[in-house]
Amino acid sequence: MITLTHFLVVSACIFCIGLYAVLSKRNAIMILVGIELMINAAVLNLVAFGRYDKVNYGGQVFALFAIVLAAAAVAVGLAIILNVYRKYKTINPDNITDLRD
Amino acid sequence: MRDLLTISPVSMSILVVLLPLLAFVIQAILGKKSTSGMISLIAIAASTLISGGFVFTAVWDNPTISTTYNWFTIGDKTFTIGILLNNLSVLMQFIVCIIALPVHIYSRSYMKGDPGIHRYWMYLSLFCFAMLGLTISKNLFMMYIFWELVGFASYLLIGFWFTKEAAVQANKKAFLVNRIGDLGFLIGIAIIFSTFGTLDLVDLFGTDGFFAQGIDKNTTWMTVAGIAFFLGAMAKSAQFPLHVWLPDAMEGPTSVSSLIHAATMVAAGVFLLSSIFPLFNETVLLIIAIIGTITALSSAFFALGQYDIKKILAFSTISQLGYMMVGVGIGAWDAAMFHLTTHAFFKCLLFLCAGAVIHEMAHLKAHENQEFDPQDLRNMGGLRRYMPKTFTLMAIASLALAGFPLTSGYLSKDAIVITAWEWALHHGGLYLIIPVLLVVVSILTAFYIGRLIFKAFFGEFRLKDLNVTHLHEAPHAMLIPMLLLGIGALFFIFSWNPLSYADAGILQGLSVAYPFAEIHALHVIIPIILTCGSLIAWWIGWRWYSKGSYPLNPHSRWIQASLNQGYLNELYHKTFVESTLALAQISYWFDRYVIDGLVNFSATAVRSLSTFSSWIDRYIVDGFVNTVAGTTYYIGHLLRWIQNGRLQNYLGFAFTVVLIGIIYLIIR
Amino acid sequence: MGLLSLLIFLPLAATAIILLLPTSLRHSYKYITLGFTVAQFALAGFLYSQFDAAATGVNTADGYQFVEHLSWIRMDLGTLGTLEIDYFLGVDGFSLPLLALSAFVMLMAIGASWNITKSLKGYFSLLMVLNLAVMGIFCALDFFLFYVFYEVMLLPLYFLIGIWGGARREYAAIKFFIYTLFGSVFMLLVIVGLYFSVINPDTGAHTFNMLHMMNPANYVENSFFGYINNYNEVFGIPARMIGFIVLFFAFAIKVPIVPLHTWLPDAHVEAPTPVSIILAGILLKVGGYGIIRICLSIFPDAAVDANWWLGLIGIVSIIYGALNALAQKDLKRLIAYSSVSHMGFVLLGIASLTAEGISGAMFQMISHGFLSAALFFLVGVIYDRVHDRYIYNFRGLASLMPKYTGYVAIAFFASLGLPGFSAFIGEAFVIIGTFNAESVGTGIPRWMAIAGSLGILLSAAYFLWTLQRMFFGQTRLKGGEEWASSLVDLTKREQLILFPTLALALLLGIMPSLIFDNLNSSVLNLVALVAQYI
Amino acid sequence: MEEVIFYAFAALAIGSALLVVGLKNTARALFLFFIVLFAMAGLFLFALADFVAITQILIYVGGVLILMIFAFMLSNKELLADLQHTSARFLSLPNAQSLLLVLGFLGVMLYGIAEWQENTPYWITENIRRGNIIQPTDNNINQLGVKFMTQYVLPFEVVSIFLLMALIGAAHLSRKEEDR
Repeated sequence: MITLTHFLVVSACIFCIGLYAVLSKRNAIMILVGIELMINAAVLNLVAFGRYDKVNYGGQVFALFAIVLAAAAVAVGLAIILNVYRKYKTINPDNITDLRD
Repeated sequence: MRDLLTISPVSMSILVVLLPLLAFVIQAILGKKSTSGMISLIAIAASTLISGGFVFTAVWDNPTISTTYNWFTIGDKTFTIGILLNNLSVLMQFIVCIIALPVHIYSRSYMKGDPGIHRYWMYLSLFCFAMLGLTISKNLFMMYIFWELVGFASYLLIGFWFTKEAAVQANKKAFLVNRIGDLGFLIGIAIIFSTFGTLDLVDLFGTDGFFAQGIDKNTTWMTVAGIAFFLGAMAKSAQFPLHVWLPDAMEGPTSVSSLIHAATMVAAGVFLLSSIFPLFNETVLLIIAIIGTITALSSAFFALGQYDIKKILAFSTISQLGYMMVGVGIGAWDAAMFHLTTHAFFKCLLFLCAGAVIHEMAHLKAHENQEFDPQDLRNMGGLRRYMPKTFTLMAIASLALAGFPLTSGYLSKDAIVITAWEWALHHGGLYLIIPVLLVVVSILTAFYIGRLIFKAFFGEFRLKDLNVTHLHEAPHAMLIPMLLLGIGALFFIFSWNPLSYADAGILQGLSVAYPFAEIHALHVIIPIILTCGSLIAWWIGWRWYSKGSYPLNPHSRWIQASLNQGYLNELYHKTFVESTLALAQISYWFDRYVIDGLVNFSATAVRSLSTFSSWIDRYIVDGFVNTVAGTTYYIGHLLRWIQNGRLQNYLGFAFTVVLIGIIYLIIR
Repeated sequence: MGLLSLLIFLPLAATAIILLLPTSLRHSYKYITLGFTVAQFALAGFLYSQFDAAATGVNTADGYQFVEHLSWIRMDLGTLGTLEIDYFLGVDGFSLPLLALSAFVMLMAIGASWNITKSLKGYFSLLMVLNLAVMGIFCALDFFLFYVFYEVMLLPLYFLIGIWGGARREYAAIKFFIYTLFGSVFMLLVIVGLYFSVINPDTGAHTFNMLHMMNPANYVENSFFGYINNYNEVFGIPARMIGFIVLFFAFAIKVPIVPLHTWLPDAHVEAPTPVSIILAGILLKVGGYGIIRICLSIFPDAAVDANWWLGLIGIVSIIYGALNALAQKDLKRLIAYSSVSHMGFVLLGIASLTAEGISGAMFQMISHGFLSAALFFLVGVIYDRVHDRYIYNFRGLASLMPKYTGYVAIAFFASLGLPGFSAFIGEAFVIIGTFNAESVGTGIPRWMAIAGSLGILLSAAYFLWTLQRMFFGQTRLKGGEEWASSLVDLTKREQLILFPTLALALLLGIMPSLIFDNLNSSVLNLVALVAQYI
Repeated sequence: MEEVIFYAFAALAIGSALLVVGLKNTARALFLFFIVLFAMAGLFLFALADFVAITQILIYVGGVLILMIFAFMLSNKELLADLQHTSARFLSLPNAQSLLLVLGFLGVMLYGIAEWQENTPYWITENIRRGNIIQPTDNNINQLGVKFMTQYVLPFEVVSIFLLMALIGAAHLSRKEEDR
């Protein structure tokens, strides 16, 4: 019997791996990948919980919303990355420190 | 004649003193222009005339005359200056004049051509002023002033040839030794002043020279005062052990030696003691007698071995001064003054004769261009053939010195020796040593003066390779004053009776009542002993020095000790001079390194303290402020590092905070 | 404006003129200062001749002459009463001779300044300010006014030594300044203490008036320095004694006494000749004057108790100074140490508390003023010529510079106490007074007099030795021919300065009554004041 | 049997995800990301969300991932170097700080899950008790369609517009700006 806990644990692992990617990767695309991993972990949670709500179907509905919005975000993010690359000739976020000072 | 004198002897005596001062001032103003010495000569001649004609004759054997002038007032005590004319002071003044006059005449010839002659006359006049002033001072304070001035003039005259190293050493020594005595004098004055409240001799002793106030003079302080005054006299009269300056003082011109260091200045000590004689108690008098005896004996001994003709005479002077001191010490200060008088004549004559000899020897030296000491006896001999008149005069003076009958010395010396015997017999016991020694000294005196005469005037001239034809008699300008003094060395000036001193005018004039009985037998025995002793001494001397059969080893310890003056100079130099200088060095070291070191150390300490406090200020007080600021800065820096513009870091921090928050919530 | 004010503030006019004149006229400065100083000297001489010898001085206003008494500061301090500071001037037998001496020494110093070339404007104006301060000190009868003048005196001296001095001038100047300041700061404490202890009987307010301080009746009961029932103690020493000690040390530094003397050789050696003259001629006298005028008069009870120590310090200074002088190889330093020795006599004389001793001390101060000034001037002469004063570098100067040698010999003999010169009278009466002290019962034993006389012997030793080493013998100089040609004999100007000085020393030695006549009644009054407590 | 498959999928997803973040080579990582997404889709099936799983594969694998690789190729000038970058180390060194943070989060989450397990929310137990839970037999797609068009029509429209905006924005951003 696969319980809710199984999903939650897997989801937590994936989320953490995504978070790690976001924090440590030196490549904007890989950061985006990390974000996607985290969104996926969230989606996994949504569907796992959604299973216990047959009346509203909220879990699956919002999983779909999330997937779609993630896709849109990826599109915009990639566009930004391309622009950044054009300007800075790099996509390493460390080198883009305009926020400082 | 006395009735004819309407002029006051006091003002005349002042004139006597002031004339040489006037001469001094005139010559000081004229400077190098006055070389003849006529001014000084006229001044002293006038002084002599006035002193002899108006003062001495007017006062001698007459009641004491004194005048007092207020000098200045300190608080409520008035200090006076005054003139005291009694037998003693007019006698002394007259002696000084009558000795100074021939010396002045003699000097005109003797010092001719010296480049510093103008100073010579100046100094000589200054000396005469001081010495004459000393004689008639009524006040001890005033006397002290002249006393020191005499020393000062002596300083100048000894160092007259100031380019000569020995001369300037000698005058320094003379002044310093005299200074010791002066201090004694000053302390004596201080004691007298604080005891009696006055320094006036008349107030102290009354016009008759007696102790008017009847104050107990056997107190400790009176003894100290007596010793202090005697210390002054010791230095001035060259008494053992302060006599060392006098032989050295012979570096001055011989004419100066004859006046100052034979007849007048050195006699001032005896004069002082005579003036204040009533002040001395038994203890002091005994000390004076003992010191006088030691001086007479030691100097006679030192005189035996000297080769320098002037040094022999110098020691002879010291020895004779010792006699005088004994005279004072035994209470016979009249005899001492008598001996002072006769001694002044014959000793001055001896010096002048020696000066003539030296003069000729120096001429010979200059003529022959040879290097030898013109004062050394070993270079002389047989001079009587070349300088017969000088020889004759010198022989007379020598006889007087030895106390040969018919001379003045015979009278005065017998007076002292016989009185000493009487005194000693009166006291008995160990006191007898003193007259015995005096007799011995008298025989020694005859011997050493005989040695001088024999070595210088008898035998052959010792510097054989020199042309002796240049030796000749001294010029008349020198011989005449010598002749005058030579007359003074004979008995008839002082007493018509050549054999008994009792008839001497001076003794009668001063008339001291002795506390002991006169013993008539002594008046016969002592002169015979002395005369015979002298004759034997001369015979030995003649054998040894004239005949050349000298039996003694010249390197024997006694002779060496005599030649080197008992090594006293070396002893003093080692002990007093060097230790004082060492003390000076030590105290300067102390000053520089201890006292000043302490000052500098405290300065350094304050500086390092301030350095320390500035360190505290910078690092602790300010450090605290800086730490606060630094911490803030550091924290800011830290936060700035966080705010590094890296998105991932921002995110990381955000998550960290979230994590911490969650953990906080969990733990809570 | 009274005569004393005129005397004090004449130099200020000179300073003003000098400061106003453009630098292009700098060669006229010395003539201006000389003119003013001559005028001042004439005025001082006039005062001296007009002085009434019967004036008793010391502790009553009636005893003073040429008195000027004006209110200066009246400030209401609320509960503390009114601050009463007066402009109070007057002279008595103690201050008048010193006033005349100062005017004379100033004249000498101006004469010695003739060859100064470095920043004349500053030099002469500072000299005149110094002149003002010195005159003020000797006239002031208000303690506050006295203190003001006392401090004003320091400043020009500091600059005069520090700027116009020799190689180590900064060191010497600072040493001098700090030494003196050290003393005077504590003096200020005592002044304030006295202020609160004394009231003016006329107004009832506290006062700085010295004369009121000398009267026991004016002391507030139970005040710090009060006379009666005063059990105040500091470190176990009675309050009045500590006041005396502090004031004594403040002035003793100036005198100077051993062991507070070490500023003196340095300051003298480094100072330019005129300043040395002023230092030796006037400054040291301020110390002696202060002890007589203030320590002895305001604290006679303490002085009676302490005089044994004063005498001892005097003796130590005399002998120690003389020994040090004997060890010197630098002529100027030798004379500086001889000053220590000679000023020791002043202290000894004061300590004797006898009329003879105090008169002798005063006379010694006057005499030392002339003679040390002359000695320093003489050293300056040789230093001007060859810029060397090391004793062993000279020999046989007598043949080269006979006049100079004559003056040196006279000055030396005068200093070593040859009768006929002033120093003799001073020293002799100090000794006599000290000897007398035992019979008066002031507690100075006689051996002190004897020990003091040793100083006379030692002074003869070092002066004669110097004379022998430098001036007699065959001429031999370190600088050879070059020196021989530059060592010319005294010029007219130098003789013009030296002759009157030594002549005055001689005159005073022959006629000491010139000083004593004006001094006696004051001395007697002081002795009587002190004698109450013996 | 069912559990074994679940664990296999979970392991695949987690392992691949670890590799994605661990690999140095970006290109390889991107390709491994496929595996992760597929595995995730498989896990969705176990949660009885078949439509979501399909959507996941369609949108992610078909759209997002292709876009990423495309962007990667466009942007990375070091692409070639990166592709050829067969360096000594296959994996990149872990970033210590990030790792620490991540592990912290993991721990917190696992702790939360453990806590949560003991008191299951009320609505879940209530739904289980009423049998109001999705069954494998349910027609999910139908249900979703009805829900989208009825209950969730407003969010649906909003998301649609948002998608439009995102597309336009992306296009605008990525176009060449020649008038700079």
